[in-house]
Amino acid sequence: MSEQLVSQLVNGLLIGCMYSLIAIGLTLIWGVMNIVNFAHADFLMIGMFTSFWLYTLYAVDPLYSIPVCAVLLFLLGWVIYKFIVSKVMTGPGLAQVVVTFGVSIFLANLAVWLWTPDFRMIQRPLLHGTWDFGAVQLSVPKTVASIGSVLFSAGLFLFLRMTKTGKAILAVEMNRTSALLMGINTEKVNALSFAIGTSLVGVAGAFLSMYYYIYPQVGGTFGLLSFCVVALGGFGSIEGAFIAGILIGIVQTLGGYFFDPAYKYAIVFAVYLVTVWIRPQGLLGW
Amino acid sequence: MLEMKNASIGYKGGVLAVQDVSFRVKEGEVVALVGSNGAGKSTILRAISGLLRPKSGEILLNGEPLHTVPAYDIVRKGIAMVPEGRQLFGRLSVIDNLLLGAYAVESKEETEKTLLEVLALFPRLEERKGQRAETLSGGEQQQLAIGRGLMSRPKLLMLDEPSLGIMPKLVSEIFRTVQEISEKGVTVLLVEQNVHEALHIAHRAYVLQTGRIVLEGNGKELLQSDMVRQAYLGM
Amino acid sequence: MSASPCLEVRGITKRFGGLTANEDVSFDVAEGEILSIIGPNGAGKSTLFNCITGFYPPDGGKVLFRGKDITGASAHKICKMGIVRTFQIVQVISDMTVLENVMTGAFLRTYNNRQVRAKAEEILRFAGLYEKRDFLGTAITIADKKRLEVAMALGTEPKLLMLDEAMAGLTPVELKGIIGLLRKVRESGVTLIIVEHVMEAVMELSDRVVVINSGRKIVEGAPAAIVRNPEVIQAYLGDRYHA
Amino acid sequence: MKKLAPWQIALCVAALVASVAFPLVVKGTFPNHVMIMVFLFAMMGVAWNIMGGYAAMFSFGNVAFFGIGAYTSTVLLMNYNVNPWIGLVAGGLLAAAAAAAIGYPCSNIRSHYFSIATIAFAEIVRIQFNNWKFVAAAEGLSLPILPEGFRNFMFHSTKIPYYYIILALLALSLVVCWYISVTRMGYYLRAIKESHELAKGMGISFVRYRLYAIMISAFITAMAGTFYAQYILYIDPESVLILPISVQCVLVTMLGGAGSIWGPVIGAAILLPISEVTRVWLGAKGTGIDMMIYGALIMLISAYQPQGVWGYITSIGRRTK
Repeated sequence: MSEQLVSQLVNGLLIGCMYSLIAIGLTLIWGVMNIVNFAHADFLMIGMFTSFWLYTLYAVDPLYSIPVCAVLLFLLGWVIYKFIVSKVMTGPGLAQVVVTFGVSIFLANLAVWLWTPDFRMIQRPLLHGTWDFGAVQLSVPKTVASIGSVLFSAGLFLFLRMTKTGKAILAVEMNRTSALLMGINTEKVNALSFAIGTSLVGVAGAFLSMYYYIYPQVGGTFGLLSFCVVALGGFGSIEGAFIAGILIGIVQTLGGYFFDPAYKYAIVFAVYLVTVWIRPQGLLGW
Repeated sequence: MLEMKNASIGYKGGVLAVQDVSFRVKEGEVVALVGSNGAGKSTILRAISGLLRPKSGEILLNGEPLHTVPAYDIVRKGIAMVPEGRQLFGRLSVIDNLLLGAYAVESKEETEKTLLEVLALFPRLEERKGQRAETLSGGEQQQLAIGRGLMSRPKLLMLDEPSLGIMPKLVSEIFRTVQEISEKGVTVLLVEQNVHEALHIAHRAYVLQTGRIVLEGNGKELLQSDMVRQAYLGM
Repeated sequence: MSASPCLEVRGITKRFGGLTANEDVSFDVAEGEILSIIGPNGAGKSTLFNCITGFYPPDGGKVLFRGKDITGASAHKICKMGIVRTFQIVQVISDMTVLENVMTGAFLRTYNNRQVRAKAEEILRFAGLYEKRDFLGTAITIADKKRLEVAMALGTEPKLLMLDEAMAGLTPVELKGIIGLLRKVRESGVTLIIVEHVMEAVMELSDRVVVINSGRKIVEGAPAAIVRNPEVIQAYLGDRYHA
Repeated sequence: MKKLAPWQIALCVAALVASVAFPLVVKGTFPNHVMIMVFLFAMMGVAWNIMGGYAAMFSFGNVAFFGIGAYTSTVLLMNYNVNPWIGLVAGGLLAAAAAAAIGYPCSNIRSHYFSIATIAFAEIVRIQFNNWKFVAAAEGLSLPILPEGFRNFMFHSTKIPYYYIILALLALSLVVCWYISVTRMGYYLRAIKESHELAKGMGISFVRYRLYAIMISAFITAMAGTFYAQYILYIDPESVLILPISVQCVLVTMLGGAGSIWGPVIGAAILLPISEVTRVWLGAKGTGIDMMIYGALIMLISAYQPQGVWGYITSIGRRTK
């Protein structure tokens, strides 16, 4: 293997970890509520801007913004669920599909209105530069962000498997009626899952702000890719989303390397189409 | 203990599934609701467990209204339901299913004690503790569903069609278990299509037909009644 | 009765993973006959139904319809050939009226709207649902839904009608009604296979009964002989037929 | 199909008369432009409704057909001097062919997986056009200026002919949609929407009817694309191949009421004026406040009036009966 290929693979792995963290929140929301949250990546954008303004106004490094983003986006998610999404839970299917589009358009343009459509960047984050491993050079912020993503993903996984609340969330996901009969307040579980999902994507935003451009429409591409990740992994499957995220990161960089960088996303989408053609329920779906 | 008074229950936008039904369950009894498919038996259980709300009439538990309690709090009132078709958490382990049954129980020690009791009642579940619920056989799944219901230490256990989809031989075993549970002091409300078996173990029974109670009485007496014999036992 | 059977089922086997739902099931259905399939829940009756009607491909064995091999053909093609089925859980199209539901079935044989409507109305009269033709599919009683299912199936002009528990959960009066309807269907020249739990209906309607237990056929014969068969009593009927 | 109530017929006739008379009464380019956009998106909503409303295939990729329509007629006109009217049909056919090519392998993909697949498809098309030298990639194509006239499908001095052309195209789409709903295909699509199992059991090939629905939807959407190209006279991937256009198709249908013939028309009549007017009044400075209001409206309508406006009107009709 050429050195370049190895470094492409590593890069794909790193960006893939970010995709995983973004997508597990989305798949959690879908699994519990059966709702595709089209505004998911706009919460990512809000996380990035939160981190940016904390840095610009109060000189707080993105690394320290992570808990702030987590809490802020948790609250935002809770509010959006309570006042908007919960209203369509018993409504017609199409309203469930469309409502989050409204949220998405609203949030993205709120950002345009407040902060203009300009591209920004955090100039000198605490973590910068590269680590040199001979053939492979690792960008420090990217690597830390990816390791952080894996940790947060693992955290969610353990939370769901090990805690009583986590198991209640899984129970609602598998059988809402039975969960009610067990005494689980399913409405609360919905709100909690939505808030956890947005909180995780907020954390991803803080990580991403260390090395990525920050602008109101940044959600666009990330949103499309995270849908692909979730669907590829199988809607509702946390493990599936995690694996598919890394897979898509690698497909994207290798596709760009072997073919044309301009087509890297097209290749990702094509891989999705071929996968669901063969396996209509995604990789780990049921 | 439990009383339903002149309740009419229907699904959203649909016709009434149950009309003007009244019945009571006394402490320590096994009461069976029997009747054909679509007669409204399951609807009654769903209303008691809060999944449906009666359009009129009331449901009382020890004299207090139950039909205003949210569904997720019913179990905290001491009522557990074993739903039709078992409705397990398929991708969770047997033990996780049981522990979720005790979700409403605050005390950890109590839950552990109950768990041991339930596993003693169903030794098969002990053997399969770590397995995913969906991999169990039909009979084992029904045992798990009943076990999960018992985990909340209910005073009243409601069973919806426990014999549905179970091998004939296991059916009598299930009914024996129900009797055992009753002997331990748990009141049982049973909905069954298997009229014969249900009437055998029930102290009292109500016969439903198209949403109304048409007959009530002692289980063994009903078994001898001409109407039941004709309509449900095909004799 | 014509010489060649309407349906021949030859050694049907179907597995799901490690579970064998049907093993080597064989039987014939003669033209114009009413055959009942009985057996305990989970014995594999519905799987057998699905294998015959093309919903599952069988893992082994053959299905011949009027001498033609239809094994593994897709469900809609089998329907077009003249085998139509109903479902265990009543399925009607909820945002259509009763008439439109039957019309949907009747569109199988012709595009012509007027003909389809006329035929659907005729079938509704036949099935005793004409007065309820403008009700929504969801707004009628269970008994009427079961009739509607039969009417929808008749719309496709079947030669063989297969009913999956069409009589479960009906009151004795409703049951009499639907038994009468099925008799009329048979008189109009349609062969019937019914999967049923309601023994009175089975006894009254069927010419022959096939008993399935844990995926295998254990016995077949005339209804009167079946209920006295010790194997059947043990596996299925239990002591309720001792009397 | 249920017969229309007299008040509904009256409403339709009134709407028709009003739309024909509108440009004769209201002068000025802006109102006419708004109405043209209303009809354009109503037409795309009608097309979407055939898939989404009747057969419950929620596509978020219809913009691909729109783009194919716009590009086909334009490329034919620029490179081969083909009359745009022929281009209109050619674009429709090409889009239908693309729909069949992508729809056939996707015929087993359901619900959300299908929705995401349509997005993936549309994105692949967008990326391809963005990098395709033959269609000038991201630069886009400016249509050659031809003499004004109906024959050339091009008018420079007035918008009124465009107005009547798109009105006619919308009327045509409505007739197609109505025709589908009263014939076998409409019945079959509704059966498929209810349950795949039921449909199969009644002899309905759901692969085939789903495919028909996608192809017809693609054809109509592509015609809308050609119209757009002839109307704006400039196309590039960022204006005719982006996700928000797909979303708009869904929104007008959902707002007006999916599965009803008039739903998309009503939805477009409400949504497009709001978005065009807010754009002109508030959006000139690029502040995003126009789209913010738009997003908030979508949010509130789906949360608090999810049956759509048509559902609301018919429920009033039922209550007053």
